[in-house]
Amino acid sequence: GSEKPASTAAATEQASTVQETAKEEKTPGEPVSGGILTISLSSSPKNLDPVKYTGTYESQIIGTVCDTLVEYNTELTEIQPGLAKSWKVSDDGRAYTFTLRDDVYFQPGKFQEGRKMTAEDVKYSLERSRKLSAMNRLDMLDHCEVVSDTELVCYLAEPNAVFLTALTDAGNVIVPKEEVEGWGDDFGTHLVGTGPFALESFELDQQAVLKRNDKYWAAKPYLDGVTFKPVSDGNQAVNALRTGEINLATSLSGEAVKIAREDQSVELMETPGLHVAYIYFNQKSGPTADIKVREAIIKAVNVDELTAGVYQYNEAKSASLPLPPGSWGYDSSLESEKPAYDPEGAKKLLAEAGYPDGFDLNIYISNTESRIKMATLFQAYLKQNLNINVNINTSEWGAFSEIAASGKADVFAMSWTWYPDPYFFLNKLFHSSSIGSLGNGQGFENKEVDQYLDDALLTTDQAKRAELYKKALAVIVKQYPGIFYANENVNWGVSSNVQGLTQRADGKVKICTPDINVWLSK
Amino acid sequence: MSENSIILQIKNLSKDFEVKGKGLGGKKTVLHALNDISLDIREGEVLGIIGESGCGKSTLGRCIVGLHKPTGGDILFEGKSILKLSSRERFELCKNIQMVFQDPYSSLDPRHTAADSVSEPMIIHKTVKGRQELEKRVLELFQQVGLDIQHMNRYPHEFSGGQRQRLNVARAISIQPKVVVCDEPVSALDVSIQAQVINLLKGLQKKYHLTYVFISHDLSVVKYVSDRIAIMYLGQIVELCNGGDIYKNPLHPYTKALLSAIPPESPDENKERITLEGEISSPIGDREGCPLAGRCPECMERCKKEVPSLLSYGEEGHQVACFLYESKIVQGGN
Amino acid sequence: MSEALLTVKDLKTYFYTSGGVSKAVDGVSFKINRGEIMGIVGESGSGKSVTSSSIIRLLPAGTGKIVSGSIDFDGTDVLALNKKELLSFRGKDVSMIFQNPMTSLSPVFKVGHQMTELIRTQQKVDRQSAYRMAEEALMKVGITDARRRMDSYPYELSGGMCQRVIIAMSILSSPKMIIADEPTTALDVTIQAQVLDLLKEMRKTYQTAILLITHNLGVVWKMCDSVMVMYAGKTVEYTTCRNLYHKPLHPYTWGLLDSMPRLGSESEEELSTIQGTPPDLRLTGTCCNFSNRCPYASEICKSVVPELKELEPGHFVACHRQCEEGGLVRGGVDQT
Amino acid sequence: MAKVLLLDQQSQEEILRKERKANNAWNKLKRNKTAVLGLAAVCFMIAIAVFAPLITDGKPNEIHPIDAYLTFFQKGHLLGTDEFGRDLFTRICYGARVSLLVAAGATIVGGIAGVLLGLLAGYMGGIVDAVVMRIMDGVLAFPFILLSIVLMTVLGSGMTNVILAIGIAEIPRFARVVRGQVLVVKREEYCNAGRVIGISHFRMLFHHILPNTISEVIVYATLNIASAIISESALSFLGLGIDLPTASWGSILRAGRNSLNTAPHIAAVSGVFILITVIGFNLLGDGIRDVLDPKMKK
Amino acid sequence: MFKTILIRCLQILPSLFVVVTLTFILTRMIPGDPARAVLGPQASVQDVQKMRETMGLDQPLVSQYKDYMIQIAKGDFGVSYSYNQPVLGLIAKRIPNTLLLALPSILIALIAGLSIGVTSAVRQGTLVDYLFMILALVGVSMPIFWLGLMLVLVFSVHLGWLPVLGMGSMSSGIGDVIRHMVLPCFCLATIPTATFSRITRSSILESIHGDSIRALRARGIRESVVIWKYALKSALPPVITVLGLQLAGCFAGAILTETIFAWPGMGTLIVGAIDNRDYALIQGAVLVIALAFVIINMLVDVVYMIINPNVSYEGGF
Ligand SMILES: Nc1ncnc2c1ncn2[C@@H]1O[C@H](COP(=O)(O)OP(=O)(O)OP(=O)(O)O)[C@@H](O)[C@H]1O
Ligand SMILES: Nc1ncnc2c1ncn2[C@@H]1O[C@H](COP(=O)(O)OP(=O)(O)OP(=O)(O)O)[C@@H](O)[C@H]1O
Ligand SMILES: [Mg+2]
Ligand SMILES: [Mg+2]
Repeated sequence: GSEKPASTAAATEQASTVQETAKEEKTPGEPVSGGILTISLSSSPKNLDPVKYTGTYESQIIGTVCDTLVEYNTELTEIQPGLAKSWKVSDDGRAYTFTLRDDVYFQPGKFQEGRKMTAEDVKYSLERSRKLSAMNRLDMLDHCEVVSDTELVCYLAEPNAVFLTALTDAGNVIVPKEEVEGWGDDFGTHLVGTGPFALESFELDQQAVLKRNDKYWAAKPYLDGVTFKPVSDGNQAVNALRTGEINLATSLSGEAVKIAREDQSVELMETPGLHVAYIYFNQKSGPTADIKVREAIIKAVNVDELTAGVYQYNEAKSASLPLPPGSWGYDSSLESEKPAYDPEGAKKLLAEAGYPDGFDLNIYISNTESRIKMATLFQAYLKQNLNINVNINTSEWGAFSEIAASGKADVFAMSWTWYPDPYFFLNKLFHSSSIGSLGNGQGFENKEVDQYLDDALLTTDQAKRAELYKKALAVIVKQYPGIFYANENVNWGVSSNVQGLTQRADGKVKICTPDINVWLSK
Repeated sequence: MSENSIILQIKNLSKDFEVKGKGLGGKKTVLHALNDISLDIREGEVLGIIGESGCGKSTLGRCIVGLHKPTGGDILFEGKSILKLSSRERFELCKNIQMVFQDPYSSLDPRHTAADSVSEPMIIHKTVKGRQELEKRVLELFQQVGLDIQHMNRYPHEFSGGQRQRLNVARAISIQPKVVVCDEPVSALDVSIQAQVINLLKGLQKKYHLTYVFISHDLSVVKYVSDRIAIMYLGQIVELCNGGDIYKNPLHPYTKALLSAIPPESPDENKERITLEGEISSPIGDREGCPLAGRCPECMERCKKEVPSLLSYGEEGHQVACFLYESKIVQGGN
Repeated sequence: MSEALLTVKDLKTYFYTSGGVSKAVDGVSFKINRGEIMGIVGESGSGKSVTSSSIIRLLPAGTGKIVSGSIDFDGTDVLALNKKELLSFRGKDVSMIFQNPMTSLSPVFKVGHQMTELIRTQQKVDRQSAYRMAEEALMKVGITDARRRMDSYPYELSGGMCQRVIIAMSILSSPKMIIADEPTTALDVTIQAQVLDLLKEMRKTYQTAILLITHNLGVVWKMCDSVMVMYAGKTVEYTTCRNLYHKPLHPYTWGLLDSMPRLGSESEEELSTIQGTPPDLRLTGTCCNFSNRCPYASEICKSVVPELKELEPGHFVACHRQCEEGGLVRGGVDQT
Repeated sequence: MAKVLLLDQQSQEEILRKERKANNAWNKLKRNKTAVLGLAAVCFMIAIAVFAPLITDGKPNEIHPIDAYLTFFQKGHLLGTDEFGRDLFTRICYGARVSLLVAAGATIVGGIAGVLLGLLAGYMGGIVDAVVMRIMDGVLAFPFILLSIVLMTVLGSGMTNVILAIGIAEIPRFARVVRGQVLVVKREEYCNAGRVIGISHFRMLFHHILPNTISEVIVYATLNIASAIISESALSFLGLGIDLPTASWGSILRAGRNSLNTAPHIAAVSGVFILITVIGFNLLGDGIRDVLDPKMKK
Repeated sequence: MFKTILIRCLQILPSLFVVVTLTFILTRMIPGDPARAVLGPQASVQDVQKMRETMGLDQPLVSQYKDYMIQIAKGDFGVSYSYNQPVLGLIAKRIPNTLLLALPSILIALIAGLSIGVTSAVRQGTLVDYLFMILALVGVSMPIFWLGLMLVLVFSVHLGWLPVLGMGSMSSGIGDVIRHMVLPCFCLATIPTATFSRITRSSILESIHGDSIRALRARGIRESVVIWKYALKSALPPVITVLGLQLAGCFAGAILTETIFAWPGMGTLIVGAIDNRDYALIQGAVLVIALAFVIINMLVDVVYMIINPNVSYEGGF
């Protein structure tokens, strides 16, 4: 999700795609076994059942306990094998044939003793997700067909370019049928998978304790175990890092970033995330339905300054487009299309639009810190440059999302993060079919854009798709749908004894993969 | 004492209270505060009521002025029942029956000045017109009860007990009632002040030809002010006689005991005490027989089962409720 | 009379309030012999209770202070006792009975518990025998079902019963003196008579002296050997009961006696009254305190404080006019 | 020195007058040292609220991002600045307006409704009493802060809504206090005296019962303002308070929380202001209680 | 006794009914769609619609209310949308955590408050009294969320003595949990301690000045017995009333403390449930808290009866 109610300003990151990643390799030493890595999560994991989980913080645990068929590589540039050694796509783009590894064993659980994983399990898991996932994480799948123990075919209802991307989601991990059915509703607290660590205990709101899976197919993890603890407040997470209560704090924001950066015993890891923070203008009603007003408002806001004011500790980059720069659909040539800061021009435009003396505007935001700061600054710019009185309406997420999705807000601000595939940004934010959902709560509707986006989904070739997305983007930008002001970083605080950790743009914590194996120095 | 017309007639009046038992959710029980009381009050007389604490004196007084709703029986004012009145008639009746309360300290609203308190009844009943007339009348009343203009704007806590009681009296007579119920008007006062208030009350009674129901537990006070005296015990009237008779010729064993318990009037006096053994029985719950049965030195078998009724005995107007005198009862009295 | 048990001389107890010094007790002298019952009468606020609490040095917390005077109890100077001695003085030598029986027992402990506690602070006995002693004491004051009563809370007892319990408690240590501060005011006439009888009996059996405070003259007539009349913090007259009744000397006493309606009196005549109100205790001390209400007041009354003089043997009075040549003869006090 | 004569009317009058003066609520309050201290604190806060435009530059919301997070006395900022470089002292002064207004408003809302309900329940008794008080009990069973949170969520942000939310949550408390008092007062003899005269229920309620319960109400209301200030701050602290960018002490505290390490003074200062004001109101309330309670007279 | 308690139990039913109804109304009045809250921001219009139907939110309110009442009457609190677990189980897991905070806090507060109160009362007007009472005043006036912040700042961040978050884990030993409890308990105990001190002081003072204590002194009972036995016991009723209120308050009032210290108790559960528009969970948790409130109040009454048998509880007749 892009912004969860209980999470702090740093929105949740889960993304994938080709992406320049700042890979921060630690001072190498001789890896040693042992130790427990304690990781803080921004919110309390509630349910670990892959088809029921809703937040990134849960996906971190699921992703450590379980594996997916395919994965994004560390740089998010391409999809690489996971449990599937290889795959083939049929010409019509509707059948995917996967060949599975045959050295994969489930972790032992109550209902099975650590048996081998087969194609049946994959079919079971994927079809379960297709059917039960409330989030519709695999709705393009039609059905699966087991060919042999190590081979199966997935059929899609129609060609869908993001199928593989969807498979990387923690919701589509492979789980053993016996355990799922044996535990029933309690599977959510007794997750079993094929990953490097097995869930030992899950104490709601307190911690999830994972211990090493010695039979892990990729490598033997150095760590004895991993513990996840919920810490909702970033500052507290950093404090806990400093006191040694935790080793790795995910999703730092605000002041916590600064402390992590300045504190000797803590290291700050930063990577530009797959994240866009934006202010949306209502396209259908109110003064902002007038494109001139929108342009004027954009011109009246000094985005660089705004971003610097909101993210006072450099925990984000100033942005211009509704797509993270790391996404392969990104087109830096369009950056210049965004109107530059020009208060005078803005005033003139507004006068042309018929509002020489300004007007009243309601901005809706959720009550998170970065949003409040942004709105305060936005309010000041508009008052100062355009004499527009901005009323800031803060409410907590539930009320905000209702208003934002309903299209009743003059202006609202939020952020969006998802997979690296542009589909998950552009289609969700600008396709007319998304009107009424939160993504397109502004009511953006453009036939041309719809066409490009539809075409891109049916095409399997990434280069062609990129082309289409860039065309769509060009049209979108000219409509001045909003101010896309920042890309937040993925910010982790790490205590200095953690070695071999790699940060990814999607914020996934990978502890043991064929390439990575985290260890703790003494 | 001239035979005057009956102004207030109490007929078989009884009053029960529901009381919660002690502690949490204690059982509800019935407290018989008044038991089948009949009494005639004549115009212009002072009827004294005396009895032990808790015997129902105040309850009777409060039933008369309408503060309690009787459970049974009737009260007639000038021949008309006052229990079944419309609220309008009830309001009108207030003009005729007033009350002076026992505790001078709590019966005045601490947030109203003396003048406010005294003028309130007149404002409510619109007996005077205009501010000026009201002020004149209030001053008049103040002077009548021995206060003057400087007291008018004071608050109750600035008065002494005796002065407060004067205010109470002034308030009660301000709308010229016919009947005033005085519920122990002097028992909270010091002896020296007590005399002043008693004098005041007597003076007013004479002056306006008022009818008093005068409640007290001090026999000498009651005797001093009253024309007739009713002696109550546990919700019942056990004896009713003319003022002088009670001392000269007490009949009921309780009356005798009461008289003997009263401290002597001089150090030389050596009273013989008639002791009533045992504690006063409780008015709570159902009771059989004469209320005094448990303590009476002359209790008979019969007393424990039947309730004696109040019947005339001997001289004019002397009534008693005791089986000892049943044979000597004058038939058809009263 | 026999030897004096308690001698109080010129006792002064003042309260230091924000509005000035309130001379609650301002020169009180009397003495009580063994086995004697002495009464103190006077209007409300005349300092009766303060006198009695001064004797056991238990003034209401706050601003009160015994300023001067002497209290001699059976040879000991009460004012010189230290804290520990005070405890045994209060418990064992003198015990006190207050006006309201219901509030002078702790409402939250059973009667028996309170009694045994008291016994065990006074004597070194074990719980059982203390309990037995308590039971006996209750029986002595005429409580028949003592055992059951011991097991009840004070609120379960009637007022008369409570007062009996308190009397029982006060005789537990066979004190030399009982101070009873309006012990029957809260009780009914019939119960009052019983309690008073009981007190009288106690005196007879234990030879206990009793200091009886009341404002009911009838009670005084019934109980007391001697009586002191207090007015505005001062002793105005102090003599035997009979003397006071037959030959009162102070005009205030006259007023007091005359304003009582009598059973025998004719209701046609007005009661005599004392006009006016008692003075503010912060203003007293410069003249005769009664001079503003006294129909016989002369110049001297309004400028000099009268001293307590023994006009006749055993008859003390504080009045200028009475001490004058000829004195006053009792007549009707001002009747208005 | 002329001797003071106890007999003469004048000196008696004199004393009475003196006493009346001394017992005058205001004079009694003045003599109560702690109450005076509380009153001083409260007055100080009210003063900075009222005179905010005079003692500050009058621009609590003007941002100067360059000057963010200054501490005490830096660049002429008495108490430093906040995350947008806004002068903290100015914001505290303007915040006082909001905090005090909300607290007073909520107390008035809760007070009026609660007093009326309490009067009604206590006076009418019986079924009315049962129904009203059961509902009040029900509301009371909600933890206070939770009820305010829910009400805020329902009503949305904004000053009026904060006043309403806190006020509504306070109704049952007022109702209870008043009802309890009414039950006592209505059985006072002077009410019976009124009944004997035949006065109407309305007059009884508003001429006799209400004036005699009002001192309890005033005491409770004063103490209640103290807790309402805390409630407002708590709500703002939880992000459910008044609209941005208006300052309230709670919202300043909330901002301070997010920069606890960088600029601890923001949280500290706003907290101290809340604390002092609350102490002030509590002291004042205690003082008023002492003054109005006849038992406590010295 | 048993019957008495039973009657009291029946008396709490109307209050609970009010609570349930009120919660139902209030939750439905909260803006925001539970379906959207569960599904997250990326949900499409159809997803939301589908979810609403699964949750039964498309039903008219009256029938929702009816269903809920029937459900509650059966003792079924429903299933939490956000946790996907039965509400009752969730609450059952949280209650011990809250109690772990609340009970020690109240206990400490009670002991400290009584001692301070009695000491102050006995030494009325002395320096000790003034000091204690100033402390108590500051205590009752303390915004605890601020206190919590300051405590964390000083003891955890600057001094590094105590951990800052969560409640630790029994698996790391009881000491770990206790270390985690220190700050929140301190926070939570502040107001009750101060309140107890004040109420004890004034109540003891009142009873010391009362007739029965004077009578005890007049009988020569030792001062310590007078104070610590008689005066204290007769001064207890108001303390117990406050104890009940504070305990009930603690149970839920831990909301702020729990939020600041990330303590997984009822407070954070409810706040989270409100954020997630988790109707069933809000209703369940509020009902449980309200139940605790009324039960505690009832216990207070019973304790009252034991301590002071002559107290009437009804406001009158
Ligand atoms: N409102 C009431 N509710 C219940 N019981 C009451 C009520 N008023 C009076 N009683 C009871 O009724 C009985 C008679 O009371 P009442 O006040 O009439 O006695 P009394 O003779 O006036 O006593 P006292 O001399 O003490 O004034 C008492 O037992 C009393 O407890
Ligand atoms: N704690 C106190 N502080 C100030 N003045 C007091 C205090 N206690 C008593 N007084 C004053 O002392 C005077 C004497 O009071 P005391 O109680 O002795 O009167 P009393 O004769 O016992 O009256 P009553 O008959 O009403 O009991 C009164 O005027 C009273 O105002
Ligand atoms: Mg009576
Ligand atoms: Mg006295």
